[in-house]
Amino acid sequence: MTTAPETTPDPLPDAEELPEDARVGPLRAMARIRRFEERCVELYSAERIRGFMHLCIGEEAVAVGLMGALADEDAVVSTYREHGHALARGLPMTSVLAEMFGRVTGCSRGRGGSMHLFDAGRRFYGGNAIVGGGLPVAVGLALADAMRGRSAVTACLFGDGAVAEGEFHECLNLAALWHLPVIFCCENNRYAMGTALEREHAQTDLALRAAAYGMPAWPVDGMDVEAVALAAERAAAIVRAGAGPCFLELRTYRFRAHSMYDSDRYRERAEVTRWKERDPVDLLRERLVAEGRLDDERWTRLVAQVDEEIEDAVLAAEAAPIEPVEDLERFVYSEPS
Amino acid sequence: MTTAPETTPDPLPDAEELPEDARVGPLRAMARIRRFEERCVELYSAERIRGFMHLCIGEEAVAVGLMGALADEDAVVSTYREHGHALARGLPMTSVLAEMFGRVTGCSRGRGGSMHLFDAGRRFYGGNAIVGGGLPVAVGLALADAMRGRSAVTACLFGDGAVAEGEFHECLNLAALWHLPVIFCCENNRYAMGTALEREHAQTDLALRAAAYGMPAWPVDGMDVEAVALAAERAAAIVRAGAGPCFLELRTYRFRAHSMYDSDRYRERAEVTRWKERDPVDLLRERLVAEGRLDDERWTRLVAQVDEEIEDAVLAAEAAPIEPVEDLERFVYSEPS
Amino acid sequence: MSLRRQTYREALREALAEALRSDDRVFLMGEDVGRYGGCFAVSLGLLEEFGPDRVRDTPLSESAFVGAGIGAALGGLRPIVEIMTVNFSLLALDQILNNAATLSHMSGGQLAVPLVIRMTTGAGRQLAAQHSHSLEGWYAHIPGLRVVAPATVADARGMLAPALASPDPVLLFEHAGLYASEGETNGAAVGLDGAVVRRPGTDVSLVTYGGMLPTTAAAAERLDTEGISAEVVDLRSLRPLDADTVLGSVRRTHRLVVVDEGWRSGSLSAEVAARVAEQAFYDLDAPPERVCSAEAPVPYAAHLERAARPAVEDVVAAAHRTTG
Amino acid sequence: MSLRRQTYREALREALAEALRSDDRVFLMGEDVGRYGGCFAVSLGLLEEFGPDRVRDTPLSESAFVGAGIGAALGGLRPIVEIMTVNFSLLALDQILNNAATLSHMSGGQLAVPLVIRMTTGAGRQLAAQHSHSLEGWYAHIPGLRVVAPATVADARGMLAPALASPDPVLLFEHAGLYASEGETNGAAVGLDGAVVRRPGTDVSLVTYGGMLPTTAAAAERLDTEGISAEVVDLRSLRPLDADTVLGSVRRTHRLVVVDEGWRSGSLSAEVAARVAEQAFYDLDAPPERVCSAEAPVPYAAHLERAARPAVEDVVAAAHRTTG
Ligand SMILES: Cc1ncc(C[n+]2csc(CCOP(=O)(O)OP(=O)(O)O)c2C)c(N)n1
Ligand SMILES: Cc1ncc(C[n+]2csc(CCOP(=O)(O)OP(=O)(O)O)c2C)c(N)n1
Ligand SMILES: [Mg+2]
Ligand SMILES: [Mg+2]
Repeated sequence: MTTAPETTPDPLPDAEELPEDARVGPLRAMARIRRFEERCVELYSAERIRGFMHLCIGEEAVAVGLMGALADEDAVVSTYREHGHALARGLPMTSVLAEMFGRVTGCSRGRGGSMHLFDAGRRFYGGNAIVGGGLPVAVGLALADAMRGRSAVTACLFGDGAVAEGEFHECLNLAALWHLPVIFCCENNRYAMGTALEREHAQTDLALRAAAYGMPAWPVDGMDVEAVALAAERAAAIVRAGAGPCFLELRTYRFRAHSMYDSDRYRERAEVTRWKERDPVDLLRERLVAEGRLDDERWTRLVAQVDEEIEDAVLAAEAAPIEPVEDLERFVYSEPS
Repeated sequence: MTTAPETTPDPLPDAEELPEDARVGPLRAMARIRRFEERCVELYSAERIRGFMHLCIGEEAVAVGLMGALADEDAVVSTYREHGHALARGLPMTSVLAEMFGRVTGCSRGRGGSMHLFDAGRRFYGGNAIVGGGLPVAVGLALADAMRGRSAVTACLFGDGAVAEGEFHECLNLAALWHLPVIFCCENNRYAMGTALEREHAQTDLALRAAAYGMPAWPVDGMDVEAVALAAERAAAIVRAGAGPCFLELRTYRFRAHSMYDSDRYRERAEVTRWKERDPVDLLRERLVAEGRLDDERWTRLVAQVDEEIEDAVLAAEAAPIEPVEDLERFVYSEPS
Repeated sequence: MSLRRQTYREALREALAEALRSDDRVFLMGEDVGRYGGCFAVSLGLLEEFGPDRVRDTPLSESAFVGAGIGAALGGLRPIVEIMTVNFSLLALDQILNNAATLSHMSGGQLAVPLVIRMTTGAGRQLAAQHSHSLEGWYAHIPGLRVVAPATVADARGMLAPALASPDPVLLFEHAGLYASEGETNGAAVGLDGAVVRRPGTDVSLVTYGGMLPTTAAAAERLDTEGISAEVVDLRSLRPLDADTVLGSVRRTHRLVVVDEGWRSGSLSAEVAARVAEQAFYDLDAPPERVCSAEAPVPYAAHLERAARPAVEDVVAAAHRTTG
Repeated sequence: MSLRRQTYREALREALAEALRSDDRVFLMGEDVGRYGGCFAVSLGLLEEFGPDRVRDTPLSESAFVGAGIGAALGGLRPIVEIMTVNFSLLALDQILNNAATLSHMSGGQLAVPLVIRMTTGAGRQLAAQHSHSLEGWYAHIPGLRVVAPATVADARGMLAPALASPDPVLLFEHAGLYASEGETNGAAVGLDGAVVRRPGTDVSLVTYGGMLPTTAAAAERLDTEGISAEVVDLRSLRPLDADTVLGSVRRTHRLVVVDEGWRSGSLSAEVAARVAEQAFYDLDAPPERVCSAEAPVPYAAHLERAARPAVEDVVAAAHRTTG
């Protein structure tokens, strides 16, 4: 990604003032996630963020393409690698960052951290740190919607590693058997921590695996946000129509290590470099530039706006209070209302 | 099955005296299981056998066809519906019945009962009452054989219901990924307790499901013992050659209720009747009679011999001692040797 | 409602039917709850009345359908999930611990999981090692869960409605040995957090729950004939534990025997004994006693299974040790 | 071997390497034990020395690969299965309880399962609710298992060989907070069933294990400065529990504080307290005390996580309550 040019630009207009090409929206959303996570790395080094932190840098197209296809009434079940999903779903950056700072203003009161972002109002059902642990919950959310006659769909995100867990199997069968409105979204980034796809799975064509449960399943270029959006819209339409679940294998790649603890010794540098040539942010940016929909100045402005939002979120998180220790046992059980 | 005729037959020759057609062996083996289990029903009513008891009446061809294809060095992992597997594998009927009587002479010292028959010497690793619980163990046995360079295969039996459990998925993937010598033998009797196949599985073609893990998988007429034997031999050859696991979908049917507690209200009588027309014992018997390999007298003699063995086993079990109560906690931990 | 005599099984069924009738968000799901009528015939007939959507047979997929219950609860329904027996619940334990029990706290109170999970527990029918567990004590270890164990017909009848009304996940343990037992109930709701003195006494407190109540009550009778007055406390709720009722009893009797079908080491009985030792230490006139199952997998053979489980004589002997 | 200084992590790695070198039936399997080097870098370098057959990366399939370890043990190998952390072990609990712990007894002694399962336990690194469990107490409830928790470098180095030599399944709990700790070891084997007095004392027995040993030892130091002589007992083996050593200590000090990172209700601390109350009742001069984790999922925020876990001050305060 390019940064601001040397010469001082004109004062930036507010977001509202900028009449923006609809196709720039996803670029902005991806850049926002990218810059946010890059800033998170610094904040992690500075020990403002602690615990486990898993970045989705390189995978932003999945988050943005998918969330764009969902309506407010839809539900999302995510993983521990969910900053991008949360931001794209509309969780305020301030509440996400405050959460990672462990502040009571965070979207989970600072109790969840990076792996457990929740927003009940936006039907964002977390962040789950147990691989595969979110799938049954997603099936149940879809069951509730189906039984209540609501037209909502549930998007359930998980990795290629999760496909090996028993839950995957049980849940695909159950959702297909009961024709539930779930979009199973496998973020296939080719690694489960240090284990490459071909050492996790006897059959590495994951869409084929899912199709064996009798549901529409297809692979998608997970580096191309417009391809993801198209696939997600198609899947949502199928699912919303009551035809049962769909499976999307979103082929992507994480540019960074698995977590901040990972020394990333298990893959070739050349492989990472190759994938970076299809950086989802660059891909769309270059496409829009080629189509004359974006120029350098607009891009610079966009990045600057994003960075401003990030710095505001950092300042807000720094200033935010922490939860009183006396509240430690609150919400273990519901409070009399 | 026919029973002894009215007129008293000649005194029966001993088993050794009878020069038997090789193709009669499987018939004898199936009749032996059938008669044994029919006797078990009486013994259950008489409260000599207690606990859960699951009969394989109707499914004998699976047990006999499969076990016939295995060598002594091979391993077997079974389920709670395993009388047939155990007898066909060569566990003495006396030790099986004594087990069901809760006697210390039983193959598990009377601690396991009907659902937990073990015979380490014959590599018969039980009887498992947790649906799907045996699959990981089978994978491990095969792993040990593979790592030690032994040519043994492990036959792993489980039902159609077990296919829905997460273990099934994890184990098929693991065995296929590591090219382990497992024959996955799914006894598809179309019901998991009261739940019919099409209400258990979104995709009821179970062989197709297994093929999605990248292993040879095919359906077999589980009522035809010779078809089962052929398939099992073929699978064993593939697996023994080191090509990785195979999956056999053995299509069969249980003629009786799920267990002695089941009132069998969930299926049509007509369906049961239809399947009984393909009774595996009758099927082979009639085939052998048609081919002139068997006549009524030989059949009667065979049944009488089997019945004699059963009655001897009953007498022996009745007379056998029970384990001293002081031994209750023996073998919780290994004993110093 | 007037007092009626019924079996524990009928009481459970009636409670289910009532719940399904009175709230259309309620549904029952689990293996063979529908066409089969439930593996212990608890839900027999419910499919016919409420249909396959609300009496929902599941495949053999404990983790998936328990987790689906969690999701459905998050989605506004009031699921009752039946796990056939506690033996199979291990396959769903991750969902119960890491999702059901945790989501409310971890989300800062945003989410609630109003889920009821019913399961059968206990030994006594010669079902051998893998079908005889008493693991409710494990569940009672988990913050965020409510764990109850109805021991009487009235409790079996009355605990479901409050369980469904609770915004928290509730686990309801039904002991296999109780289904055929008979008793009276007027159908009234029974709270989820109160232990109860089933029989007052002055010499020793016998604290128990669930399937061990009949054994314990029989021991109290036996002791009575010997002139020892035993108070029987039924915990009813295993989490939260109503320590006050237990402590109150011990403060009256000064002696404690805990009867628990779990394996002794690390069973719920340990928690009860520890709480009493901590909080009523100076009231105790004798060391606390525990009567539990032998520390071995439960064997099939009748005589061994009998020897493995707490028996009336064992309770009597323990009471003697405290009073002797 | 002479005395050497190393980290807990190095000690574990050296023990693994030694085991792999000395017995070709031994192999290590688990998620990312190979190319990644283990999620806590314990097995770093072993793949290079022993190859992918014996340092075997598995897919994310806890039930399958733990069960495969059981099968491989039945098949004559000596598997060491690593479950990354106790948090994920729930997915394999059915295999551990119903197969590993049960096969020997249920088969009448025909089968043995010489399997070692290693896993990391405990909180303290801000990993939040689903990655901070201390569930070793649950495993200590299971007859048929041996459960150990090395708290020192010497124990980390010395427990693996006896675990592999045991025909019984052994669970080895490594506390996440200990990996970087340093200590001395001569590499000697450490038995699987003996508790040990880490620090003699006369006024109060502080009984603990695993990751809580440093906290407890620090509390003992603090108490020492106040003139209170605390004896520190490290259980080392959680099953079987070496009650004799604990009781011996309490008989000397007459006071008990149990320190356990598990949630208080139903944790292993309850069993220790109950045993002491039962067997050393008349030796106790004060009610037993327990210092455990708060009964809530462990939160991410540093101050809340700190508050949730047993701290030195908590142990000191509990000791004061027993001596005050
Ligand atoms: C049940 C379980 N086992 C192991 C882990 C440890 N772990 C965390 S992430 C991870 C890899 C998951 O890979 P994948 O599903 O592909 O997701 P990705 O991290 O690539 O996004 C592992 C093994 C876990 N969190 N949960
Ligand atoms: C994990 C688990 N869940 C539930 C049960 C109860 N149960 C015992 S047998 C059975 C049906 C199994 O069906 P299938 O695998 O087809 O085998 P079959 O009985 O037809 O031979 C069920 C639900 C169990 N034993 N284990
Ligand atoms: Mg991945
Ligand atoms: Mg079946």
